[in-house]
Amino acid sequence: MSPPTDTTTKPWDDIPGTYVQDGDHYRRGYRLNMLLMTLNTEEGRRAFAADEAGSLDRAGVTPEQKRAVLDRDWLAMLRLGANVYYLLKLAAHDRVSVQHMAGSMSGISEQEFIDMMVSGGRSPEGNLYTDATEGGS
Amino acid sequence: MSPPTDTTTKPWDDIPGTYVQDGDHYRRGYRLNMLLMTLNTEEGRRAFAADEAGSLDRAGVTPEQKRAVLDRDWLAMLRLGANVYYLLKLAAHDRVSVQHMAGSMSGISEQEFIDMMVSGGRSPEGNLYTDATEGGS
Amino acid sequence: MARIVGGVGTSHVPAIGAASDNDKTGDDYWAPLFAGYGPAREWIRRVDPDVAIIVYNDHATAFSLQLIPTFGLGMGSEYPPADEGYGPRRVPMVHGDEKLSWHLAESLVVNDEIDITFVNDLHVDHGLTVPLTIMCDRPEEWPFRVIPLAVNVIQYPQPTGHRCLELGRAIRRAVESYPEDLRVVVFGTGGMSHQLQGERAGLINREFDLAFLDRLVADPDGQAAVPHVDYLRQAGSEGLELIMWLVMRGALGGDVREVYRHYHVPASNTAAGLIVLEPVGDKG
Amino acid sequence: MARIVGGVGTSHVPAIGAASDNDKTGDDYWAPLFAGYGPAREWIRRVDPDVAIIVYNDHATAFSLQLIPTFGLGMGSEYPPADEGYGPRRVPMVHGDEKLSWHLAESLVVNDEIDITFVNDLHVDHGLTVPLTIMCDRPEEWPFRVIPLAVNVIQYPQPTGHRCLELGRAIRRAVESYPEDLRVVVFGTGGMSHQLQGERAGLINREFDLAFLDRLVADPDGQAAVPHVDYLRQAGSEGLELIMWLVMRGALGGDVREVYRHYHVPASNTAAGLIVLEPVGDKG
Ligand SMILES: [Fe+3]
Ligand SMILES: [Fe+3]
Repeated sequence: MSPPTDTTTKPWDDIPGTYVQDGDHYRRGYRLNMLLMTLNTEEGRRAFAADEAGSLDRAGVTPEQKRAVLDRDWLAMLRLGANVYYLLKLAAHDRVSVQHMAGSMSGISEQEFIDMMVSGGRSPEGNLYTDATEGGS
Repeated sequence: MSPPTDTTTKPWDDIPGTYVQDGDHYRRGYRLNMLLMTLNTEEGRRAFAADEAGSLDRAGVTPEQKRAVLDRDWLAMLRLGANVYYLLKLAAHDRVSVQHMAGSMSGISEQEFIDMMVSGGRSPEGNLYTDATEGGS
Repeated sequence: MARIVGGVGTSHVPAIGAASDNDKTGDDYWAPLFAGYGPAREWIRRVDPDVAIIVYNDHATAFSLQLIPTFGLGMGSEYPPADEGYGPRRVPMVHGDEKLSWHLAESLVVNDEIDITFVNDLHVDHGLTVPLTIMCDRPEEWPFRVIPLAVNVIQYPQPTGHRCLELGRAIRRAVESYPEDLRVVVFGTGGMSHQLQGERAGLINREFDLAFLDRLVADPDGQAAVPHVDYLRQAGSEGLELIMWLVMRGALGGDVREVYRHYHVPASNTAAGLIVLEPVGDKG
Repeated sequence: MARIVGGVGTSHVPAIGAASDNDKTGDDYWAPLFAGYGPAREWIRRVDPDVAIIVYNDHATAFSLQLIPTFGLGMGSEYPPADEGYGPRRVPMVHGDEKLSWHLAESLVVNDEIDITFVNDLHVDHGLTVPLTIMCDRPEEWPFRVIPLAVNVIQYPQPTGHRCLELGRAIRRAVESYPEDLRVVVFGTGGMSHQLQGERAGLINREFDLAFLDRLVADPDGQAAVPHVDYLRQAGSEGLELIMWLVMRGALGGDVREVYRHYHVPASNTAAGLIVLEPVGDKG
């Protein structure tokens, strides 16, 4: 599987801070996501916990993906092809919350993220288009 | 999975000597076919060859199915829910030919079956409807 | 003759299941959400269905990138709750209805040319079990049989909104042609607005969500024509799960009566929505 | 722009592959069958496709009763020949075309509402590799890339003939909207009349088979309307595989030119058929 580059424009390109699971993302993240999938079983979780680096090598992920996992750089993992539903397996394995992971990706702390959600969540205003002009595109 | 009985009439009921892989057949043969599926791997073939009866027990097939497999009663296996594509795995395992299996089901020897095929196969004449009146049903 | 006696649209946030499992439904954070579930629970007790067809998505549990069915129909007699990383939820076994599954498969494929994937061995994740918790609380056994219908909402290209609505309509025809006298409820699950990923994580769009509920009731064809990019943009990347509510809506036929609605922010990172619908002309 | 330059309908009997693999194609039994493959092999060398979309069925190899896709589309870069009981056939690796697979998936699901199952890790069995042998003999490497499209023909309910034809037409639209300049051939495989099971095993129906070939060329919509029970009855239980030829036919568009036809009984238990078609108006 050759690591793809996104060459075509897509209708969601102008949505800010959002990574869509399309064919390019699929191919980029295939091995990484399949590794994360192994965390669905007790056996897989034990194997990963015992030797994270070795598990990543055996899964054949790229060096950048490996580094991002070892560093728990959630945004980097996402950008390198991880899918959020698969990343949640790693959050579960680490016993960290969805708010921790989502906060990390959006550059705020877990508590700040929780507070934002309790206050009604991130507002659509200014967050629907990359150029921040509502209705643009 | 409860062993089903065929309660409804089906449009293929009047085709002679033919077992259709419908939902009833599926449910009846599920465990048996899944056991036959294991013969797709060298490991599965070795395990089956080493202990046929034990493999059948562990697969949870019915006593009738177990007996039919141990006896290599191909027609009985079929009637008890085996699917022909799965049975071919057992024929491959036994290193017997499709003609042997098909001959056994239709009550003739392998050589007779081969000869029948070389002469053009089993004729449709008289073989399309159970009542043998062409165009009936 | 079987008939569809109601429809439920509901979020399926894992944390809602965890709150129930860990006795936190009375906490300040969770109490308002669970309080709103009361009337829906009463409704389903009253309607007392024999079977629920639960339209949900698998979250990298039973399916992976190795194989992604657009529509996966459960054909089994039992669907064990799945291990999603914490071990399986300690909720009752989900029991199926094989005979109805086969009837659905036949009707969907032969009469309506829906290209179903038949799935027998299926561990069901929070996408299916959390809606059961929301509607049934914590019984010893689930009070009805369940047929899972897994929809691909994760991997682009997802089925169109129009296709989801048509699938629902085909389910209605299938149920109505089933000879047994069964009361069937259809669940559409997932959503509402939420985004778990990226710099924009945490997006909530109350306006979009409430408009979705209104149009789901009154103008399902209009809602079904909304392109997926609008969901991604307006309701967040995971908000696209809402297309599964269109399957439920299609199964209810033409006009519906809105029995109940509940909307609460937040449940974890998500806008939790719940709607209960009944087909007009049918009595529950 | 990519375009479809031809279609091949062919049986995929395992014994044909074995005869090739074991150097038996000159034997009295096999020589007449293989002699008839010559002109088709010449044709495909001349047409020289970049990609073949091979519509085939898996025979309890990659799929089992656990999970049965109606339509499973290969999304991978490599499809290894499968172990079906004797170890894998010693034929070349089958190489895919991921980019075209994703384009097909998108076009089929979004534009034509075909409910594809995306399959990445796929070992391909004789249903796919025997047609390659029939058309390409024994090369070091297969001379074109391959996209497998697995159709459920084993488990009732199978997709209707009409749906298969429509899938083919949707494939044509998908290919024609692909920006790269590719020459694509579509294979429909399986059949012709054969029954491997039951007291009626060995049924061959030459009249049905030849009429099928005629109508496939001249009246595909008429052939697509033939109900499955007619195939089961007339062409044998495994003769139903012929519906996959309708996918190929749909992909060729309106009128076609019959380039070549070959029919021989028996190949093992089967009537072996082969037909080569070109879309009218296109040059190969
Ligand atoms: Fe979800
Ligand atoms: Fe076949």
